[in-house]
Amino acid sequence: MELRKNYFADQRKDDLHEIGQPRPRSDSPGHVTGKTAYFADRNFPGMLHLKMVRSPHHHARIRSIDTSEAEKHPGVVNILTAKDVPHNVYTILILIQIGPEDETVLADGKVRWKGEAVVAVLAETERAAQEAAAKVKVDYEVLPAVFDMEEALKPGAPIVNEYHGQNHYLYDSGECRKVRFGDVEAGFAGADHILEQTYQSSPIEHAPTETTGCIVAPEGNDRFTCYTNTQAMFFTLDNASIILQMPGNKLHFVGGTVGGGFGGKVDVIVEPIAILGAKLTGRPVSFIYSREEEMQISSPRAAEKVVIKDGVMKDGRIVARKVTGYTDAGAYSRHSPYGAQKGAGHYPGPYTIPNVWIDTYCVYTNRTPSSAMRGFGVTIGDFALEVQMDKLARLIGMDPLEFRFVNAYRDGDMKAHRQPTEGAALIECMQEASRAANWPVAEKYMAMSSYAKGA
Amino acid sequence: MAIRRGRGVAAINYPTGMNLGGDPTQALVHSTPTGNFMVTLSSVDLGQGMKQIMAQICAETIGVPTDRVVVDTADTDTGPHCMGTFASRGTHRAGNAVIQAAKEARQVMLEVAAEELEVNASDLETDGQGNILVKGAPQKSISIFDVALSAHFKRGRSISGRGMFLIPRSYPEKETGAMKPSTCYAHACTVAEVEVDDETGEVTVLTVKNVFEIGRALNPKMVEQQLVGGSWMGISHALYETTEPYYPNRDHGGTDFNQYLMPGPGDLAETQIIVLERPSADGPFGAKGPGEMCANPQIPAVANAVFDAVGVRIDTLPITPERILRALKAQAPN
Amino acid sequence: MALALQTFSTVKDANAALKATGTRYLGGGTLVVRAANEGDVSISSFVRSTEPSQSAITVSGGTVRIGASVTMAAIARHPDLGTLTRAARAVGGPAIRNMATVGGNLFAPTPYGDFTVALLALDATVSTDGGDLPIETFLAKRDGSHAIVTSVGFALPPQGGFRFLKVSRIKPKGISVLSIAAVLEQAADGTVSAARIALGCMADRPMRAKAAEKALLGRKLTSDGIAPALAVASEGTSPTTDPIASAWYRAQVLPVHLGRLLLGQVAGMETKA
Amino acid sequence: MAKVPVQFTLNGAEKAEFIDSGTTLLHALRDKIGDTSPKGGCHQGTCGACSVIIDGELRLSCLTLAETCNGAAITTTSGLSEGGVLHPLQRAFLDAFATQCGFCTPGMIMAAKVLLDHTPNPSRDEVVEALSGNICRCTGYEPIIQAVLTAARSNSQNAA
Repeated sequence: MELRKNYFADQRKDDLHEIGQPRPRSDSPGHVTGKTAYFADRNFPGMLHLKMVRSPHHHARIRSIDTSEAEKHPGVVNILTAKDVPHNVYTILILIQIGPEDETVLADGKVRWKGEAVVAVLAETERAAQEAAAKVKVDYEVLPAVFDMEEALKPGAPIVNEYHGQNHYLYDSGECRKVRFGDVEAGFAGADHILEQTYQSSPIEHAPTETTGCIVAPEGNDRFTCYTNTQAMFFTLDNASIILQMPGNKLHFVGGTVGGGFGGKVDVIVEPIAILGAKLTGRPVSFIYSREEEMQISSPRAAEKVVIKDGVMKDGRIVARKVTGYTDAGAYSRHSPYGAQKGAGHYPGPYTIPNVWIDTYCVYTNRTPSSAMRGFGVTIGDFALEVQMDKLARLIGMDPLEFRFVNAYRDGDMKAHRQPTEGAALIECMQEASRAANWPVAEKYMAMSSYAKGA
Repeated sequence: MAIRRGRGVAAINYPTGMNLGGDPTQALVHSTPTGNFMVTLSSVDLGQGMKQIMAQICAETIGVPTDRVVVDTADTDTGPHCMGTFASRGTHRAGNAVIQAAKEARQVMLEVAAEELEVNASDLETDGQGNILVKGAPQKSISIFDVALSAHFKRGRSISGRGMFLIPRSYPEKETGAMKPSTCYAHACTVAEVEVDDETGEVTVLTVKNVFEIGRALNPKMVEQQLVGGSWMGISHALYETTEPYYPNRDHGGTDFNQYLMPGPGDLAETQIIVLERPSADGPFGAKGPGEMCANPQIPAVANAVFDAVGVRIDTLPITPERILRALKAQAPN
Repeated sequence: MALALQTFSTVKDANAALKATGTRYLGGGTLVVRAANEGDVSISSFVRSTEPSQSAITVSGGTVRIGASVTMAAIARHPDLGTLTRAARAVGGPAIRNMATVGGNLFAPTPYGDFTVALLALDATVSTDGGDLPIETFLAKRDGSHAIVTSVGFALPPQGGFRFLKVSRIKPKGISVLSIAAVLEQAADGTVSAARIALGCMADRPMRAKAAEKALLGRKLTSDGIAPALAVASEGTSPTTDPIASAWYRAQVLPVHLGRLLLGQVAGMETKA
Repeated sequence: MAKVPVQFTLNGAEKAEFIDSGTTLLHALRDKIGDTSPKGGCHQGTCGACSVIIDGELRLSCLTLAETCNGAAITTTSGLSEGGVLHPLQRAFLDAFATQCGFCTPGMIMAAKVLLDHTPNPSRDEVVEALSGNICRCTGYEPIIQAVLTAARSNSQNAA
């Protein structure tokens, strides 16, 4: 890595003692000796293992659940269904007043994605829990499922999630989060070229080497300690408190040493049910995702569809940009309404465009609920924006890097979401990339600065 | 068979934090009797090294070497609230809270030192090595070790501080979308160079040259860790990763590390990392959040490089050999 | 039923134990222990045999016999089996190769079983307590086979006469897009006098590319010479679709990779050695 | 449930336990013996986090039944540093900033140790091959490869 101290030297003092120093990480000696304690590096006497019975169907009504054979299985201590969960219908962003509650801890009457948790089995060993789980009988009536976002948004599509009533999240602004800036149609009308393109992604897994999980131990005083690899301690504690209808002072969360997260461990999935298991049995409970569960059951990064329509002038100026973004939330909201909204705030990218129209939708389909991941709400949008930029440059016969200089935002430029640009550095990054990659651009671009024009 | 070469560029920015939800983190700092400092948090270290960075931030602020700071996190019985580790917020939000707490503790520390040295606290400075000196008269000094002992056993003072950093929630305006989604932005530009096998659609990323502007590299080696790993993940996203390879068809989702594809150690691009620092107005020592954005620009840069190489646009991620081959076959045969 | 391991000193006794329901033969563990870990409750007992002959490699008079318990790593480092190093190293990473056995590989479902593709091209004989079977017959019947495989035997191909290629997305260790093994004999003028070509991932188990084999006879290994073979390479295949690649893709690139293998254009390929 | 005896040496120390038949070595080490340095990242043999060295060979403890290790000599990452002095590989991983979350690190170090035990001066390709069964999601592998190459160099210098 090379630090280029010549840029922005006037804005920075480099006289610090500890900051800017490549100090060795205090946790590394534990990592290299195998002594770092992750949540699962604990073993409590009498610890039970929790295994989920999961839906084999993408969308189905549950006619009945029969746990009688499973209960008799040797080693089984308890079996939990929806009726055992005090506040079974929840949504995690309720903590910041983003509702409605739309997801079940354990399925109640219906499953909305293949892999949805239906019954929790608590047993003396993992093996006994697996065997008993195989003996739980669930009678399903399979329902039509919808996987394609366009299909889901059509009238008459199967309704994925009745708590929403339609297959998209309803913002206070309506069916989508909107950004309106300038007059996009006038911009298109005056443009030399129009280019409309569609970009698509599919779900992406965080794939941390340590799977999601927790171990819950009763403290013996009606308090429960939850050793967890959550990325957000109080967020998880507070949601568990709501789901379990237990005061927060009964819950004690210990974590902070995590084997990789990347956004995959903020969904509050394993902790509430494990605490409930510990509460009902009085014994420590371990609930750790298998790798298969981590890959297909834990929330992935959402699939997105992004439609970008641009008006561009022959001289390289983008004069109008309309973006319609669709986030495939899967069957439940989790963090997706936030991500789609974050996307609205991110478009049209780091460029100054006078006329902008953004609509971002959070769409429900019968697939694994998606959620946050590294670059949430932005990563796929950036893919779409920056491929579009390449196409626009080629459309008008301009060098793709120079084309970005023409449109790059600078301090003081008004963004589409009506915040003035501060602290911009896109131009300098591109100048340095031009040098590093031996990708020359015209001298006037190398002379540009992110500082406000005329400043 | 033809191996065809191309290059592509992408430039991006990235918002720090989750302003649209409201974004608080708290921290507590106190000294031990011998002048070591405890930072108490409920923030989570995912492996990115938050504990180390918080220690360096506290040390810088108090004026002691980093190894005299211990970070205690994340226990909800002891650590004050943190929203969580996501949205590139950890260093920025928790770092600001630690600075505030450390400043308050430092002030008490200087007051105790002032009493011991019989000077005004405002006349004192730290040397970063664990000593407090009188400005302009450095021979008049006291060690932080002695100050802490005095505070605990002689003067009955608690060298401690509370820190709170809150970005109030921004509510998007319904019709215009006016909002403040971030307080500061990191930036990046990547140039990727690829080879594409036009008979199989296989892509080899030869080089990625990444320039990142991250506000301030609080620990350059740890920044490098993030950026190198992130650059790898960006390439991985571009060419390999999906839990639903035939999306929106739900079949054939991978269930293990053999089926869920990520570049192996034999697939690595030659990776260059260049870092610029334009300090953010509200970041701890100017830092922004580099953890997420470092994995973004490689994706479009690789996509654009593939086009440059073989003249087909793959607008669907991941850019698999199959998608490239289908597009090549769909091209006019001439 | 809790899991259990039963160890026997002879294949005969192990075979007898395998008659009980819920039993699975334990080779290197890479398939059956994994299945049990993943919650396959149909497995209640692992059975293994420690009969020494299953761990032996013998090479004599141009004939090779490899015990079923021999690992991929043992094959890869055996001084007389240099021909097979590439195929043995195509399986897993280093740890897997220290565990995965020849016997297990014969049962590995697509896209695994790359070493078996090599054995199929070598026209190996698969031996069990109950007798010997040509590998092609064995593979066709393997789903119903309960007899423990004791060894595989084959004639060492002539110098430079064996070629192997595994195509994967991830390097150096990835599972197969496809794998190809070929045993070729060439006359003095370079024309192919005998050919056996085996394919992995082009069906639910390794298969022979017989049309391509036939089309190679009497042809030289040049672009023009192999063209008829490539044109029929996909005959009889029903490639698998999985997270790695679709059937369409596998079918499209099979002739490409077969052509490269036949022309010696594969990186690191030793066509002489 | 039938308990069976297992006896082996772990990092040079004799260990004897009664375990449930069919228990994997990974569970036996972590839950019975208390050596949690091998990690359970997949229990499928696809991540390498549970890698240990058995009689000089790299093996996956998640797919190895403990009973099959009777009489074996087992090495784990927790046994590499002696008297508080880090093994050269551990030192090199620290110096190269080759750990982030650390979960893959013990397995990586096992894979690297076996390589260096057999090939003291490996090429980059040999290092890549040796690490190929171990997944890292944080680092992009390059710092790990560099750490192993550095450890090899420091070994050969010490030997010279």
